[in-house]
Amino acid sequence: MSVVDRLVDPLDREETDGRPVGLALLSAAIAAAVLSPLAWIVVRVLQVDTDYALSILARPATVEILLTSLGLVAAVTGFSILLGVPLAFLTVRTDLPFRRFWTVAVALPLVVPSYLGAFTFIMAFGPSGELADVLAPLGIASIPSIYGFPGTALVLTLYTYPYVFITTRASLLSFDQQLVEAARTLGISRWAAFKRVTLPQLLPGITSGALLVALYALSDFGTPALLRLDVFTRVIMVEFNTFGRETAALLSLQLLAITAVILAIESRVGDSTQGAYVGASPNQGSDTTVSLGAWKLPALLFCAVVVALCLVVPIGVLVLWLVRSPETAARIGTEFQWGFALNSTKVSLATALVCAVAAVPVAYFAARHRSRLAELFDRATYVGYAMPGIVLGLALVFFGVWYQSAAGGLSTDLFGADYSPQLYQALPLLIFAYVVRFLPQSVGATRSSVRRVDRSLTEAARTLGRTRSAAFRRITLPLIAPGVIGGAALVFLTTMKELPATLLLHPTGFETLVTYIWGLRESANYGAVAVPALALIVVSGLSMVVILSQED
Amino acid sequence: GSDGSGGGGTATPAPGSTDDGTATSAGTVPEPRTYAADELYNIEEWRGSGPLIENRPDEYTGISMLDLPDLRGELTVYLGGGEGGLYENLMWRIQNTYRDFTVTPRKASSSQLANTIIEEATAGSSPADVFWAIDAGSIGIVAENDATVELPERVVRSIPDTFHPTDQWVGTMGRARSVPYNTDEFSAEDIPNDISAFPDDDRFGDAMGWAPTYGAFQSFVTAMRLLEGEDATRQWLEGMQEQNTGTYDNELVVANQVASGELGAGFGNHYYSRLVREERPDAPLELAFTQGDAGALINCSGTEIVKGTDNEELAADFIHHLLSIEAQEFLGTRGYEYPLLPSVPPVGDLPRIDELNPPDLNLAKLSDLEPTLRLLRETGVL
Amino acid sequence: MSRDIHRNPAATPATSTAPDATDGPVGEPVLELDGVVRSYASETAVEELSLTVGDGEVLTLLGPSGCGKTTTLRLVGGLEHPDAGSIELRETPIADADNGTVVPPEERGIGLVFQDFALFPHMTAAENVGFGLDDWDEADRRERVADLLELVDLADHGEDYPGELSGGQKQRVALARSLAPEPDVLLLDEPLSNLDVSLRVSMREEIRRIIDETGVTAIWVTHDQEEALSVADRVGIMNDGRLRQVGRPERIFERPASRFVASFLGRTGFLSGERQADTVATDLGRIDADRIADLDAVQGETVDVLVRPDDLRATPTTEGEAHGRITSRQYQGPSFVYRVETAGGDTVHCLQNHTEVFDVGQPVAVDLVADHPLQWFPRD
Amino acid sequence: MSRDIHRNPAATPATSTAPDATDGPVGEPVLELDGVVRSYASETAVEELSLTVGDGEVLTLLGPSGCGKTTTLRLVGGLEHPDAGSIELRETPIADADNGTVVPPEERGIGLVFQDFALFPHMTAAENVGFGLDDWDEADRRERVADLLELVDLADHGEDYPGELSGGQKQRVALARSLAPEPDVLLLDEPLSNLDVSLRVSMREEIRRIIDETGVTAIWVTHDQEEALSVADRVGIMNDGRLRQVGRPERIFERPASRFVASFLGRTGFLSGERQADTVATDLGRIDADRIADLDAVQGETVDVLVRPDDLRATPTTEGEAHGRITSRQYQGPSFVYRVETAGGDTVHCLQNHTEVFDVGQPVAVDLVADHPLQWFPRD
Ligand SMILES: Nc1ncnc2c1ncn2[C@@H]1O[C@H](COP(=O)(O)OP(=O)(O)OP(=O)(O)O)[C@@H](O)[C@H]1O
Ligand SMILES: Nc1ncnc2c1ncn2[C@@H]1O[C@H](COP(=O)(O)OP(=O)(O)OP(=O)(O)O)[C@@H](O)[C@H]1O
Ligand SMILES: [Mg+2]
Ligand SMILES: [Mg+2]
Repeated sequence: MSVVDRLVDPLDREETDGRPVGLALLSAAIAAAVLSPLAWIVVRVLQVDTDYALSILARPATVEILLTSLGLVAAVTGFSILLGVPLAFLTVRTDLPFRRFWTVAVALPLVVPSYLGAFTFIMAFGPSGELADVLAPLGIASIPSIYGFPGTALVLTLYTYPYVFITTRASLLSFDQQLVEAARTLGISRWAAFKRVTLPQLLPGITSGALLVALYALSDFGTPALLRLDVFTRVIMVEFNTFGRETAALLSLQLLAITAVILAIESRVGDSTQGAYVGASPNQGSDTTVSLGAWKLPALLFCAVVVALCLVVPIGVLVLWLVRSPETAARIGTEFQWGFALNSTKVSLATALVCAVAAVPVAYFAARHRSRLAELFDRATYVGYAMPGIVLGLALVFFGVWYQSAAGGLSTDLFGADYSPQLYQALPLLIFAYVVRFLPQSVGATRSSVRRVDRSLTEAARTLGRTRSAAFRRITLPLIAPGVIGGAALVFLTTMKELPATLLLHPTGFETLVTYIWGLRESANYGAVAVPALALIVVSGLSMVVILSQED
Repeated sequence: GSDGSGGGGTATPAPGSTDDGTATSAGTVPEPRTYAADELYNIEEWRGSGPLIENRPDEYTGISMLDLPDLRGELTVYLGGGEGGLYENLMWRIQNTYRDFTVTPRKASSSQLANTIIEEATAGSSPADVFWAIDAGSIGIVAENDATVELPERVVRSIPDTFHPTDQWVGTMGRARSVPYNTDEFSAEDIPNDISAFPDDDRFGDAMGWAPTYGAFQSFVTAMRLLEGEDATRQWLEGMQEQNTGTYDNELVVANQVASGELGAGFGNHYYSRLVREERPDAPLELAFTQGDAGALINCSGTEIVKGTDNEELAADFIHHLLSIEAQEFLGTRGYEYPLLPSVPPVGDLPRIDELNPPDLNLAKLSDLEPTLRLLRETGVL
Repeated sequence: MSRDIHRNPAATPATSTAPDATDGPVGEPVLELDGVVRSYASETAVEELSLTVGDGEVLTLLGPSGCGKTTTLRLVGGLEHPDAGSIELRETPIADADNGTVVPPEERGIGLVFQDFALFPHMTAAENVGFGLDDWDEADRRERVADLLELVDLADHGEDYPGELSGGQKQRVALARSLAPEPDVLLLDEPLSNLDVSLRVSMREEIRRIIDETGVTAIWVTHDQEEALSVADRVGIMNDGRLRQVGRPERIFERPASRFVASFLGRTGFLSGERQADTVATDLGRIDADRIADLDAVQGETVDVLVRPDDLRATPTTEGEAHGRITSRQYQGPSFVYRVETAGGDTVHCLQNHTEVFDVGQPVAVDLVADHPLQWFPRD
Repeated sequence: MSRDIHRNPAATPATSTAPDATDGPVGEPVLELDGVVRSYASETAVEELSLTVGDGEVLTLLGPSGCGKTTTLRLVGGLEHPDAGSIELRETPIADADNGTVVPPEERGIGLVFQDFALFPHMTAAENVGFGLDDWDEADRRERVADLLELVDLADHGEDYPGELSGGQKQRVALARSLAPEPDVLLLDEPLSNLDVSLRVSMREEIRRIIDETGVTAIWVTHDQEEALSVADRVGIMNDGRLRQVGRPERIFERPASRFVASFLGRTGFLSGERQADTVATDLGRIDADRIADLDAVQGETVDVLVRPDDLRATPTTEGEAHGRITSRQYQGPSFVYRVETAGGDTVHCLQNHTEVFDVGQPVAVDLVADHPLQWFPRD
């Protein structure tokens, strides 16, 4: 009996009513673990004076910020769908020239941290930015301001739509093309067939990507801060900067309430029982690619514009900095070392691994045993994703220190010395923070791939003498592996980019690419920023290739 | 004791390497005195280079790193901000000076680290030995939350009282509020001496920029509130808004915008303009200072010893190093901040710190941010 | 194993459903279903089903589409759990709704050929077939897989993935896969439905041979009457989730317990007749009571007499002498089947040699040529 | 394009595959495939296939599993594109490998019943059926859907999702769905394979009726010989991606062009015989040359004479007088089929009445009772 067997067997043992108690308990434990930092928020909120709390929540500015935040979430999500779905369709189902190239290229913006994107956008398109410099001699005095709502929505969209792109792509790839064939032999045009057959099947994929986008837009701090839009995270940040930890906690709670609403909406739209179906024979050898015909050129142009905006702009600006920058190493604390990239990669890999392992039971339970409970656990994992990194970070600071002194004290009482393992400002806690934040990306990808495995396949395996766990290992696991790995790679990417929690929880002296970039932030030495930023993009880009190579 | 008095020579061995085995104790720290530049410890290396560094003094009063006790042991420093690595760079240099000294900096924004230290203190104790941050507010709030220990008098003795208003912390470098202006738009005389003149002057309509989310700006408003009262501050803020003052994220952007003519003038810390000048030497950018009001506030970066440290002595000595002539020269010549050691002048054509006319204000009070923020929000600036 | 299928062709009353000497399992009981019920939200798929299958026996299960055949197999295989009732395998309960006993599928030693194949899409045909042979050593496994692919005539397609196989090829892989580990009990859900006649005939003979050689017990769902009758030791007829009749093939065919069972095995016609003295009066004339099996209907009662196409022969005649007229003709190769509607409105079918070509509308006389007692049912 | 297929009905030797009087389409040609080829990476599924289907005609396509039937339908439906050759619908090219013409499936007006159903999983049965009725108005559509569900006997299951339907129910939904929009040309890929006999018979009659009423042209893949012969205007036999013979059912059955075609329609036996003067000498005795169709074999040549079960009748006899002995027996309800191995090693089948029960091993004399000329093939 292998380790997996031993793990899975007792977990998936079904009671007669068909509900696997072990699996449910494990899912519950994982959900509880990722929700645990919420306790800190509650404790802090309880310290807030009630009148003051009410006055904060009710003040007109709060309402306005709420509306702005929701508007931003709606706009970014909507535009991401408008970008992501057609791009996914173009790269999967049509004869777009250089499809492989475009697939990678349009997914790559995900590797650019949105704050970096925003920053380079300001540099390029802001007043007196590079573009303005180019246009000024042409007599174009002003370009629309990059600041404010439109700019924020644009930048966030450009750097989050790949979530929708990737999840939609996965659904499209596993979608049984025979259904479209059936529709078309019934005289339904290609477009109508797309609307009536493909789209409903893709909906779960699209919404799971859209959910990630929505929650990202809600919880992102860097972009709205740089582009000067007052949203929740920015207000929370201000509270933190002014030592209003309790107020910040209160606002965070409000943010999480919005998250809950978004989650509820998503489960209504995206989780219909009929969705996420995949036929026995996805992509049966036949050639069902859509010929673009006269649309080939506009389609190419579309892809090119997106890629130009998302990739060429930031990379161009970074390279420009690199070549232009004077040698002013004196202002840099530490020289750039490739060890930083290695550190980033190590923690990100570890996080990806943990997420992949933790996501499987939650996703499997949610996909196979459709019940309120399963759905609750599944959704619970999303809460951490919308928790601002700084709130989460401080919560874990508190728990980490508290554990350290409690365990240390106990150990000293018992053994006369502190033998408790280092947790605070050690990698496990940092990785845990990442898992809390990014688990849903893994859960989502895994869940939809589990759903795509026809139940009768595991049944067949079992009638051939395989235990539940062996069937899981031999049939389910290989079939969901692309989803699991794809999800893990997403986690890897976002972990590479994560800043606030990293700053709070990294082991002292453990420098990563983002902490290093952050350290340079004020130096105005953009050339120095360019190296780690490009390193970040390259390393993450490689993992994007991993994600996409899972597809075939 | 490091008595490597052969300073100035390029081959001067580091103080730690001439270890004579007699551990330095607080009692043996010599009094501050006046050093000739070449008595100091490799001053040319500490000093920056370039045209701005031409007229450095020949002698300094204070205490040289050579006369400070050797540092031995390990120190964790929470570094808030850090001027793009400059503070960190200084710590590396100090570490490299001694054989058995390791400093481990932990960098984040100053408020974030202040929050962290407070949380850590609440939950048990902090791993930090020293907190060094770029704004007095964050330093002050940690002290107020009873998370620091008193600094020895010998360490802080050369720093003017303004920059160590309590025993709990000491300032390291000064940063003056200023008005960067575009010389194509304004001449030096055009810029008022009085901060309260800006809202009433039509010339500043649609021409000014500020960065209200930036800590230094908020400190400036806090100062105004403390000096002029809440109502006057509110009026001033509202007046500036009526002037259609542009909002930016940080003051480097403001300075850049001024330099490129996007803005006529702005509010910002003085060194941002210097940084812009460094990048764009020909930019039509100059600095003006108001007199005796909040607009002329000199805030400071500061440092303190975190309560619960096992290395209190070492921490104090380390802080003492930050206040040495060499360190002050290092930070001053490379980051354009104001050295707080009065004998170390600021770089280039900046007015000396005692030529500025800052308001009379206890900097520790700058941590009273709450009412400022309320005000900023109520007026819609934030 | 020898099957003597002609034991006792006589005595049972036609309408009885009681079990009977010839209806029981052939060997020792191996599998026993007792009062098994399985309901879905919208309907009950299997209702109070009791069934015993003997050792080494092949039971074919017939029934209209949607009657619960697949569900029955899934219950036996352990893929569904009964809502009521129990299932025993070799006297050990493997599922019991009363005390919650559930033996998981992999411990039942039961093989199942899925109606929709359920091939593993990420494995080649050969890997699919070898899937159940985990504990075999490599060489044996390879040999076994090769043998089975040979058996199902797919030696050339071992390296193909399911997506590259035709419908019938997939079905054969599914069949080979379930045969490979030599299960004790084999459940076959329409295992040959996608195959052409000659392959179907040869495959069923092969399967039957394997079953006989290895002493496997099998339940074989089929909708092919010829398959059901020719391959089975016993035949079970299901309808609406219930087992209507189970018994030896010839018994089911010749002495169906109900009109439903009768009409289910091949084309049937019913002649309505009235019992008169020693005869039954029908549209085709009087039939002697002794040509009708166990006729105990009383004088004047209306009965329906079962007549199959081969019991009747039509001859063209004049309008006046005709019993009815031809309403349709169907070519079947060696023969035609004509549908004749009698004057009284009964519909019967006549099997004619392919040389006897009549037109639709032709008045015909119909003769009863049956050489066996005819089955009858009370009119309901 | 008109092909005069009625030229010269006489002279063709039995082994010829040339078209012949009775092999052409019944009506005006509607669909023409010309030299169509479709290859997959590993093999050629359809090879040089030419075929003409006439207006309102039903062509059934038979062939062994994997011979390319499904691929042919997919080519006609526009779901695959030919690698060579062309397809014309009503004289308009809809696919032509030479000039790249491709009319998309939705513009061809061709309905297709998929072998594995391809139901839309997110729609109920009723929604599936109504899917192609987009441009109908709501009331008409509802009525049409209700009618079709009624037709396929699923009126109760309209609200069920495919996941809740049994195999046969799914197949019927697929059938109803393709019938709903009344396509011009209907392609049916084993549309009844999962249905029980009685449903299959009634469904095929229904479909045939609809086809006749609406004048639809249909290609109907089936592996059921009875279905193929009874429902078809013409039958096509495929093998290995090629069309081997196409013609009227009775012609295919009685005058198969090759041993393959013959062996594909029902159980066949071949008697090897030697041409001698006016007879052919076989293991069953001499057969008069005039009982054999178009026998132009020369003296001494060895021929194989096709005999079907109903052409032969076995009688138990003594070892000495026997032609062979029974090697297997198969019950088929009204009859038994016995396999007889002759002394010379030929295998033939005899169809006997179910009352004639012989044991395996019984020596039998076999009489030729055929009332039609026997087909022969040169020995190869
Ligand atoms: N998952 C399900 N949910 C609801 N109803 C179901 C489900 N599975 C089967 N049924 C219903 O149960 C009945 C029996 O189904 P089952 O699959 O056992 O039929 P079957 O005898 O195998 O039919 P077929 O010959 O068509 O395959 C059918 O009416 C079907 O609609
Ligand atoms: N996508 C594919 N890739 C490779 N080979 C294929 C593919 N689809 C079909 N084939 C092969 O082409 C041949 C013809 O397949 P097709 O599905 O047309 O057969 P068929 O006549 O419909 O058989 P069946 O009666 O079993 O359904 C088969 O040998 C099959 O293995
Ligand atoms: Mg079934
Ligand atoms: Mg097929």
